Amino acid sequence: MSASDITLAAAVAAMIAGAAGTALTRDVTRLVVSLGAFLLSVAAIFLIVASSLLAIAQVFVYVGGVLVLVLFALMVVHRDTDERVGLDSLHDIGAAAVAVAVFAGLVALLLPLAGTTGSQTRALPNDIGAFLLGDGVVAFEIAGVLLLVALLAVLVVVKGGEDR
Amino acid sequence: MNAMVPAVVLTAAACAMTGVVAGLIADMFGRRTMALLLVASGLASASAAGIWRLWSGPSVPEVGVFVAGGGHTSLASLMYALAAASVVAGVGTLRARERGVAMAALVALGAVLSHALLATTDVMVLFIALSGLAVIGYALTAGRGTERSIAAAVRYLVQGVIASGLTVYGLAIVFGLSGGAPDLLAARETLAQAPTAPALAGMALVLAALAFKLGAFPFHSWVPDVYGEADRASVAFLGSVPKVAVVVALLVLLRGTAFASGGFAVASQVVIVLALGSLVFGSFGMLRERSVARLLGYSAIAQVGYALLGVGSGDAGIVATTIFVVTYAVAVAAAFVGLEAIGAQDPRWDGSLAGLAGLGRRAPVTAAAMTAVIMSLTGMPLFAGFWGKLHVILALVGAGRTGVAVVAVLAAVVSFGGYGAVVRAMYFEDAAHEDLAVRSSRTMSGSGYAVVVLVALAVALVALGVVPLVSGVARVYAVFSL
Amino acid sequence: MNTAVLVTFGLSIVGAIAIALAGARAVRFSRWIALAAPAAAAWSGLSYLLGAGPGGTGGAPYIGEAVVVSVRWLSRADAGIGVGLAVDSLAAAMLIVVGVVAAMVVLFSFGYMAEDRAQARYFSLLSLFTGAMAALVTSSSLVGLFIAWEIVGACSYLLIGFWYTRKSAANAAMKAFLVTRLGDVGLLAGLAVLYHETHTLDLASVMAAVPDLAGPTVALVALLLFAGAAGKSAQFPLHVWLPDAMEGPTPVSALIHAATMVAAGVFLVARTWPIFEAAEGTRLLILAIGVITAAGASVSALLQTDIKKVLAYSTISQLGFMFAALGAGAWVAAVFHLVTHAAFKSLLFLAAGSVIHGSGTQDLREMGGLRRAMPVTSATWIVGAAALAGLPPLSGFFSKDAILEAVWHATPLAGAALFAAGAVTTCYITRATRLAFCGTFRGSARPHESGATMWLPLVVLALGAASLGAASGEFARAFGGHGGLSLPVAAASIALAVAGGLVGWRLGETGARRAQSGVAAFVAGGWGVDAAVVRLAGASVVASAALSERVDAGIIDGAVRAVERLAQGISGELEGLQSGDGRAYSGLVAIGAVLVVGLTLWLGR
Amino acid sequence: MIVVIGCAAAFAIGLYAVLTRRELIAILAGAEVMLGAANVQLVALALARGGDPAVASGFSLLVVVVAAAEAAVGLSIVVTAYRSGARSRLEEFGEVDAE
Repeated sequence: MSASDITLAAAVAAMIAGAAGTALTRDVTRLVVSLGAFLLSVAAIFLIVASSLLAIAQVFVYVGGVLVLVLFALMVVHRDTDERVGLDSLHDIGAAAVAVAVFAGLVALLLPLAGTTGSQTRALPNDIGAFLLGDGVVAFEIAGVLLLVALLAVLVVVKGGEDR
Repeated sequence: MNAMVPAVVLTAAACAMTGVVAGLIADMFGRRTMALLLVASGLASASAAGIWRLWSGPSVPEVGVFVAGGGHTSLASLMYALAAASVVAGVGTLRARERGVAMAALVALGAVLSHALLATTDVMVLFIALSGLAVIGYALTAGRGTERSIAAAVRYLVQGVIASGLTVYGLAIVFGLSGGAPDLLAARETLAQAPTAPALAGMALVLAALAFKLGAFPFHSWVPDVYGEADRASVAFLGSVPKVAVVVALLVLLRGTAFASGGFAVASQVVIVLALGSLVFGSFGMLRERSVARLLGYSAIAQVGYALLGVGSGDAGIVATTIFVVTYAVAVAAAFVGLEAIGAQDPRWDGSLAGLAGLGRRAPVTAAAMTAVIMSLTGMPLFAGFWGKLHVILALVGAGRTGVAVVAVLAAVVSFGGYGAVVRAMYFEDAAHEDLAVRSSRTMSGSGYAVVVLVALAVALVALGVVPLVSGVARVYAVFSL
Repeated sequence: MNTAVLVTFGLSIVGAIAIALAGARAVRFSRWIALAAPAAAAWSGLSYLLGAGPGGTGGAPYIGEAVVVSVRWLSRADAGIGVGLAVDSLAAAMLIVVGVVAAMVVLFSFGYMAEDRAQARYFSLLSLFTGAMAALVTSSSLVGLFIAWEIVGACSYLLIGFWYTRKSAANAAMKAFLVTRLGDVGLLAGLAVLYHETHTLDLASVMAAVPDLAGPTVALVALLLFAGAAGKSAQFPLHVWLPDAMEGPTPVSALIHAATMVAAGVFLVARTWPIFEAAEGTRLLILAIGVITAAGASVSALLQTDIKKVLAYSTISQLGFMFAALGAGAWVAAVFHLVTHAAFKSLLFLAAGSVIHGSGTQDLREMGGLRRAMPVTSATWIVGAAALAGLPPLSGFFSKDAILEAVWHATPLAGAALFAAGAVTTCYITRATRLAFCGTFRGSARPHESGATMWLPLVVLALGAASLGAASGEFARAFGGHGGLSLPVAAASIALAVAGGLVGWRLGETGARRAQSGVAAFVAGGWGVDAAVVRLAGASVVASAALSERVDAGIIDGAVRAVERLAQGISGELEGLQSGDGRAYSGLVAIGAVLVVGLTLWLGR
Repeated sequence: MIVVIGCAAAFAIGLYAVLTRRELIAILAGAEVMLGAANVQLVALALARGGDPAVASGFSLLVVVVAAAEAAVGLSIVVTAYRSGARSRLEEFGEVDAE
């Protein structure tokens, strides 16, 4: 087992732990920390298997953007309560069954595929840029449209709430 | 590079985007009506661009990221036209909202995304367009700003994020199995040789994502919700344009790409199962509904069932599905434009069936046009919807699925109860309160936009229903065949 | 080429639109437009018959010649379905019937509807109906026929509910719509099966393919087509809508619910005769249903006090005669009876309309003595009544005897029942005639004769009702079969008619004397010299009428209600899925996805 | 191999969170977990099947952007919903019957 394998295993373990924390914790702060851990370990996996650019984007967009947003939203929603806010779940066997079925199904289907050897090279930022402005330009452009959509959508949603 | 994106796609999208930008600028100067009309005219010129392309000669299908040309061009034109119709019809409502222009802009961008979705074989484009349309759906629902509409948006959002997660996973599988090639057309060989079970699972997840977007059973829960609570003019867009795009995308994916090869024959059976569930659930759901918009939501579930039946019935189903979805899209857009018109003429209308009572006398033009629209949705001969249903049923029979066709016919019979209730309320029931003077004085300015659009769409439905009797279906609908 | 047919459609659609656009104010002028389409229809039929000459069709029920126009729908050759128009002898005969009756009805309506504010809608719909009916009879493919079939149904629905502010009219319209749709589902299924088996719905190609079809398939197709025909033509047990349909204006009843649309079922069977010829079992069922309908409805007609209801049940009964003939294999006789029935029944309806117009009531018990106040109406009514009763030498005699003879030879039992039904026919029409036109007036208004636009159509139709029998020879030559009369059958039917007439006369008298005393007393009150006959007849009449009433109300309406409840119940059960709980919805999405993947993998294993 | 199992596990956990959490923000956090896991899977599978790393990374980058945009809109809806009635739990957004 090489060093990179061990790092990868650690990152994956951190990812699962972060996910579990996000799903199960009853404490707001822990939720944010767990989600952050999850997102960072995803970035770490990206860094190890695919590309540094992707990892940086993940850190910037998620940890820098989404996580702050989540925190912000939590503060707005819970600003008027003094005591530590609790989060609870409606644990039920049906949801657990669905989740277990999804997990089992995915592992059963995908594990055989993972054994095949793939390319071990990682993508350079230049290559990604060349792809996005080359063969992937349509998707890239449409992602631009989507960002405009998201901007307008936020405006509409927030104002819609105020209009009342 | 440009060769892969046919010029017509760019032209149309550029027209629509220009309209959006112009509209947003006009909004900054406080010219809201003008801004809305600018957005609409951008969409109209996008539609015209497609028509002009058709006019200027026989189109050769070009295959690339977009499978454009022929039927796709005319379908795109139709989608832009319907989006324009929804914006124009909503002028009265939208200009009263502070972010009305942004909502109209979302409709226009939704048309662009639908256009992208319409003919793509690229999983990246597929994913981004689907997500964008979902975001537009949430925003337009919440944008009405009532407590109920926000609650509906929240419910829709929670379902949507699950669907979104499943979509990415499905695409991950498909993309991985096709050796990291985003274009499913190019990946035909690779995907066909990939292990069957994971490939099928990936396809099933993509199928489920599209079915969710269509509101097919059992992914239907958001449909009556959103149809009932969002602005009526917004639903005129949400219920029609993305539906055309997704149904055609489904056709392209299942019949034109890697999924069309041998191992994927099960897809049509799965689609038929979903279709039957939708038909039964939607048709019966209509019977108990007392809100017209929600009733049309259940009707949408049932109608998606017919579209999926067409998708599931082999090669003959391609033309049938296209014809069906075109006629349905026009009819459902017209129906919600009609509700917008009724609401604008009588702001006190609570959206219930009972509130329609006596409409035949109060607003004869609106009621007559609405009746034509409902008849088309029902599938009565002489109206466009008839041809759609007829072709789907013939395609089913042609594919040897006579039993399914019988169920489809029976479901149609059940749905008569629901559609009949609307017509019945308008003509055969007396209004509880008849104070016409008050009513007319309270009529919102701007109801004229909706009425004009409604009449235009209703005339189109009748024309599409009658003309084929004279000219033969082939000539009229050939424009829309893929 | 028969371009007059095309002209008919053009005039019909243009006329409908023009009248509707002209609106209420211009209707005194624009209603003349509504005469154009019927005239063109009649002319196109007539010109074909004169041009081709009787005998030119070689006796086939459908031939592909004289195709007016034909287009194909789908470009794909194998899935192509043609839709087109073709005129042959059968279509021409129907065109003449439709055209003449429609023209007379429109003319009659000038006076009858003069006071109505919604005349424009009325004449516009009549115009549209005429065109659709012409399309129905001339369509060269079953798809075209089905479309026209639905359009005439829609017109019928709209005209029954013409006075939609009346709750009863709105309900009757809805009932007619739903019950006939029930049959239409059968028809559509029949077309689907045919298409599946033959890959075409072109009449000519379908008929050519019939001999190659398997026996059970043919039987199934025939059964399904018959279901459609039975719905449209109000055959037991789908007859329940027709009496209610009398809520529409009376001229509409004459045109749609007596002469043309309700006869479309008979026409459909005749048009697709090779299928029925090959399906012997189905024909037996048709015979049984026809006889049951003919006998049951004639008995029901005996007890009605509403003049239009008498005629409605009479129509159901006469359609039963036609179906009995079809069941016995005598489609030519059925079609001939269709033609004569169109003449005398539309005459009777219009005369009833004139009576209602002149006396201000529909209730037979409030009429009486109208022959003095309304001489033209009563004279023409009596011609129509005699034709219905089958008295020689009027048209009904020839057509009914042809049916009786055919059925008698096919199944004596059914023949006997039909003979009895014939006797009851005379009985009820005599009773109604006596109640309305003899004795003294019992109502409150001042009866008066109707204007010229109303009695002129009566006279024209009376001439037809009287003389069409002469065409029986021509008819037989055109379509095959023999036109002669069988003496024993004719003698028996005349004797029965006279006997029935005598009983009816008595019933009419007692009914007149005890006008207000209720149905049972009304019949039971028939004491007199021939009390025994009347009482026997009366008791069985009351019993069977009560039975048919119970069948209607209990079984059929009950079944309709049960289906409705079932649908609502299923709807309620499914509503559980739409609970309004956001969590349940998202759970459904996740479970749905798992199930879809599971199903896909299972199917693709 | 370990990545495949890890992603499947994280995805299932995220799904469970979405299905069982009561607080809307926690539901959205669960959705982010689902999307993140699926995105890692996307890259990992494509690379395992010999895909071009640049293409896979580009696709994955777009997924990141799209998911973030969706999250922003989702959070704005949650905040708006809270402001419109101090409701922040899914069960508080039940459907009110029309009548």
